[in-house]
Amino acid sequence: MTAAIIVFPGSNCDRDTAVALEAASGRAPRLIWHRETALPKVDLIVIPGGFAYGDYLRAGAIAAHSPIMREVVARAHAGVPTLGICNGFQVLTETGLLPGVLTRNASLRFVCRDVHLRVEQTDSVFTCKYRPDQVLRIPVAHMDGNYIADDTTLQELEDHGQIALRYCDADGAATAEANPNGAQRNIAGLFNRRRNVLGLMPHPERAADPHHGGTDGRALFAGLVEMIAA
Amino acid sequence: MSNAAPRPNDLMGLSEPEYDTILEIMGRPPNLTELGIFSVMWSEHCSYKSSRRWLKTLPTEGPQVICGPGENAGVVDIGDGEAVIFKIESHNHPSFIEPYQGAATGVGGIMRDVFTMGARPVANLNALRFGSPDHPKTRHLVRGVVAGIGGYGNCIGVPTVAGEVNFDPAYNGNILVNAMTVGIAPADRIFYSAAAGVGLPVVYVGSKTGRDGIHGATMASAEFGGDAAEKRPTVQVGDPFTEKLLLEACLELMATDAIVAIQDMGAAGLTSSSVEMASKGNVGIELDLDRVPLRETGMTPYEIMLSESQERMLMVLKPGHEPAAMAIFEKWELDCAVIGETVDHGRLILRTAGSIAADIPVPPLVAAAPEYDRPWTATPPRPVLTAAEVPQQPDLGPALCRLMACPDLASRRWIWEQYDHMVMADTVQRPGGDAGVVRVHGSEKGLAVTTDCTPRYVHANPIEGGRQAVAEAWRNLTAVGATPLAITNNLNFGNPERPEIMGQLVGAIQGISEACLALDCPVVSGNVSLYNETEGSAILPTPVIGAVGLLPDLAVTTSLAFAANQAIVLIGKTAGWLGCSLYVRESCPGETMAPPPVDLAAERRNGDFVRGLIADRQVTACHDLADGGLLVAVAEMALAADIGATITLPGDLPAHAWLFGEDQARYLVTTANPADLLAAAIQAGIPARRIGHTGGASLTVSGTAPISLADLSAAHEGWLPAYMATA
Amino acid sequence: MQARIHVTLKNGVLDPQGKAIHHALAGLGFAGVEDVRQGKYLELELADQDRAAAEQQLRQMCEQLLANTVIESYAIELDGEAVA
Amino acid sequence: MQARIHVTLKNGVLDPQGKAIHHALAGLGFAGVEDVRQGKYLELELADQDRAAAEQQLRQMCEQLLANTVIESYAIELDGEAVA
Ligand SMILES: Nc1ncnc2c1ncn2[C@@H]1O[C@H](COP(=O)(O)OP(=O)(O)O)[C@@H](O)[C@H]1O
Ligand SMILES: [Mg+2]
Repeated sequence: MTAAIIVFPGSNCDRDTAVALEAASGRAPRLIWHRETALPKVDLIVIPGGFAYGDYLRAGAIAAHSPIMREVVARAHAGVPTLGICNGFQVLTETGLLPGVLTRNASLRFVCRDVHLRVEQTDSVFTCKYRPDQVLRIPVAHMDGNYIADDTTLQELEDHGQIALRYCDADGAATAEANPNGAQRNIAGLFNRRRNVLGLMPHPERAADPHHGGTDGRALFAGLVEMIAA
Repeated sequence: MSNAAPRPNDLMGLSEPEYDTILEIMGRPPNLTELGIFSVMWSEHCSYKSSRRWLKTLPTEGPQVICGPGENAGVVDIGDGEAVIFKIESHNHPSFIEPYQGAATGVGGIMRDVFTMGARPVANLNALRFGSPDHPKTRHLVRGVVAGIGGYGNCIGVPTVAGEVNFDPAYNGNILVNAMTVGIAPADRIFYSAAAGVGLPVVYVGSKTGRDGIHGATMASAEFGGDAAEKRPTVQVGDPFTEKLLLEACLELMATDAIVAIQDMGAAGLTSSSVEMASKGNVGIELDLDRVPLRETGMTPYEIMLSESQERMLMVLKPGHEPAAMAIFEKWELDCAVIGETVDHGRLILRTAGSIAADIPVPPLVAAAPEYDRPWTATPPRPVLTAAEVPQQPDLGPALCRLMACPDLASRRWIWEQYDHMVMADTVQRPGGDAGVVRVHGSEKGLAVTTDCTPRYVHANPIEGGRQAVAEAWRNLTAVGATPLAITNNLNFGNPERPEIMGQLVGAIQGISEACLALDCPVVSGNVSLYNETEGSAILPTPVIGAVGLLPDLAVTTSLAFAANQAIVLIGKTAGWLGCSLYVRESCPGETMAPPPVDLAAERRNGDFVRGLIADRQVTACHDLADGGLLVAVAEMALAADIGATITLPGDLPAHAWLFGEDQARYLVTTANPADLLAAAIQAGIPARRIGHTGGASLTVSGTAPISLADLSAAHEGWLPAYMATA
Repeated sequence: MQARIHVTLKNGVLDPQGKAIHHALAGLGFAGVEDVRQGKYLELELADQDRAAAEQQLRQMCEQLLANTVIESYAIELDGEAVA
Repeated sequence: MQARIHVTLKNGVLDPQGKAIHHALAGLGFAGVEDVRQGKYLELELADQDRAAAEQQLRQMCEQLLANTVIESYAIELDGEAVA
């Protein structure tokens, strides 16, 4: 599998994500600087976490207009698997590849901790290695993870199985207490209609090594490698 | 002497004799810009004039030390061709005036100190002291400082993995915000600040210069009067995004062969960075101020030289490397300019609009900086408090819950969850244990990091308190299995012109020195923050120790979380010392008497023994004993795992002295094999005693009612969020 | 030319920041505050140019970058006058 | 009564957000933008009351909470009219 990781000024999980991808695939991903206008032929595009352009104005807003993003959007439309983690998710909503908006956490504070996630949809290149309703423990670390969309959009997301992951408690119940940021319907991860684009707030690359204290994120990368090779 | 010219009314914080020295050096009255340069260079903050003669007494050497105090940060060998680079720094006054920006720029400043030496920062820590929770400003300050530290560190992408927080009315008008950064660099590619060589280009890179924080260095050395509000416009705003670009650009340039010397622009900005590079390199520097990237119009040479605008670096390059450097800076979208060159005449010459704005000989500007032997008086010893003088609390459960919920012991989760403590994906022990542990990227080695100080001990007895701060830091590293390497320190004290304050400083330094020698842990960097007073009332003396240790193999590390069905063994001698303990402070207000004595030889023996047990995989959990004593340590270990314990009382000590005494040099360990462990202790001559076992959902002290972990957890986790939620 | 841009949340979109400020004001004892909404405010200094062109440009800036029109609306003033 | 409050950075205080937005606008091809400053904008709905009292209260709110007067200034409008 050949993967490209898009690097903006202010990205800070590019290396972490590269490490997790390399561990899963045996191949170091290519880091693509945001000023590039062309992408090499790749099997996977990843927009990593961080604070692209300081998240000034709105999280992900300025990055969404970086030169490389025109190409990323085109590839995603053409069906290339595209993964946005945390800040990457914010960038994907700002480009319109995913619907809705990620706004300031309801607590108005940055939140960094483990959360539980329920796998809602396993029929995708990203989630194929998980079981339906499997409960994962993966960290979040963000200031703007509060997902908002209008009711029509939310209903469409539900109807088309586009909700990938929801915040839940250790037993899999999607309760308000288990929601770290106030996201509507406890949405933690979202697909586009075609399910080749996934945005998620939690950081699977921080739950990919026994030293992380958990490895529940690993299957996401392993699944991608398997599906793309197939 | 050239006293003919009238003296300026405003000596910018310099004394009359200091001004006379300047006249002698210059052979004429200095102009405003020159006086400003002397003023910041000779401020307490930059010149250490009150503390220098005492700092010289600190032990700074060891086979592991690559570079001790004197550069931007200390450098220590960690093997395999790598070095750890670290330092701590205060941003107390700015954080009191504007907590968010003050704390944020404190983090930014200390990170620059570390990456200017070639290291990629891998961990941040913060040591915080706030006023009484009841004080009307405290909540606002806590909220702002924590948000500011997180705001900066999270954005730049360096995990904040450890720290400490205390509350005491002595900090009501003068909080402490000390930030520490730890970085890793190739041991053969460390960058220093000596600009050796003439005719070399001097390059400015980073944010443009504005009128931010002019005279911040002198402000950091001034006592707060009632007019603190007037000093407001000097506050700087941090831009972590630009710092991230500066970090990446510097590391990228450092991978080439272009840099001769590099120095961040911190306190006293362009002045101290250029003077330091020239002085260390035994050269002069000429700067063309018209080429400095400016954010505002009409800035004077004085303002340009004294500006403390953040996120800026000054470097001296090898000739011909400018284009390559500029290409890197352009890629990272940073402002940059060649603003001058090194010269052989040993002077700092500043030009603007074709004329000379300042001309100062560098060697005396640095060497003639004042150094004082300030009068000091030793802190009088306090009487010892006996256990018999301290009433027993009738109910153990409520007493323990109160203690676990007191501001100095309550969980800091509300704070560290606002810090990204996992970015870089190398965090192995998160905040909440004895030390933060980060993996050395790409290896199976780890670095353990901690900050510690118990100001109430230092206040009661500066020498014991200084020893204790080092000993506790050393213990915290030991408790995760790490070998302590070296320390950095931040000496936060009141007005050194008062002999009793100076006595605290002298005593604490003596204690620190003794402990460093006994524990083989040299000082490699540090910072001094004096004049922490408001209207004549000083803070508690707070010599914060930041320590770094090495874990050769991450597979053999411990945490404080209990495992089930293990024996609990107490290592170290318990005399039941209640003086200065939190138990006494929380249960019977009044004079708390003498703090626990620190037996450095016992610290060394017990710690080395515990580290050996961890290395031999004989223990399943480990925690050092500190604030609150034995029962608090047991409770912390239980809460970390949600596994209870049963503890026995000894016959030879009153229960409260046994459970809450704060005797030093002690650890709790758990093991499946207590007989072996106790035998090994006897063999080694280490006091060790089996005190109970783990299991269940409550904490039981024999003969008393069980305390439910749920209640303990609610008390411990509840205080800070509830406090911060009140308007 | 000076442009002033107000970016505000659309009606019905939850405003946690506004709510928190409202709550804090009440905590400080300010009675009679019925609602608080927080928005963004931008001041742009533009090179002198044709007013119609400037207006057109400002609208594009808002649509493309300055506002997220999924949840935000914007209002533009140019040299003190509202732009339709 | 409706109050509008603008909170802006004082002159000379660094505005990293404004700088980044400025840079982004240039990247999008918007020429002729000479400066961008970002501020905050608040709309407060107040219970009807004496105008002088409301003005006084709003000033206090700004001083105590809404503006960080160390680095920010504020301007208040009440029912569309500037408050001195
Ligand atoms: N300001 C802070 N930032 C990050 N972590 C903190 C902070 N304050 C406390 N902690 C963490 O909380 C835990 C308890 O702190 P403390 O009581 O000072 O520990 P110890 O007694 O072992 O020194 C430690 O893991 C420490 O790193
Ligand atoms: Mg400890």
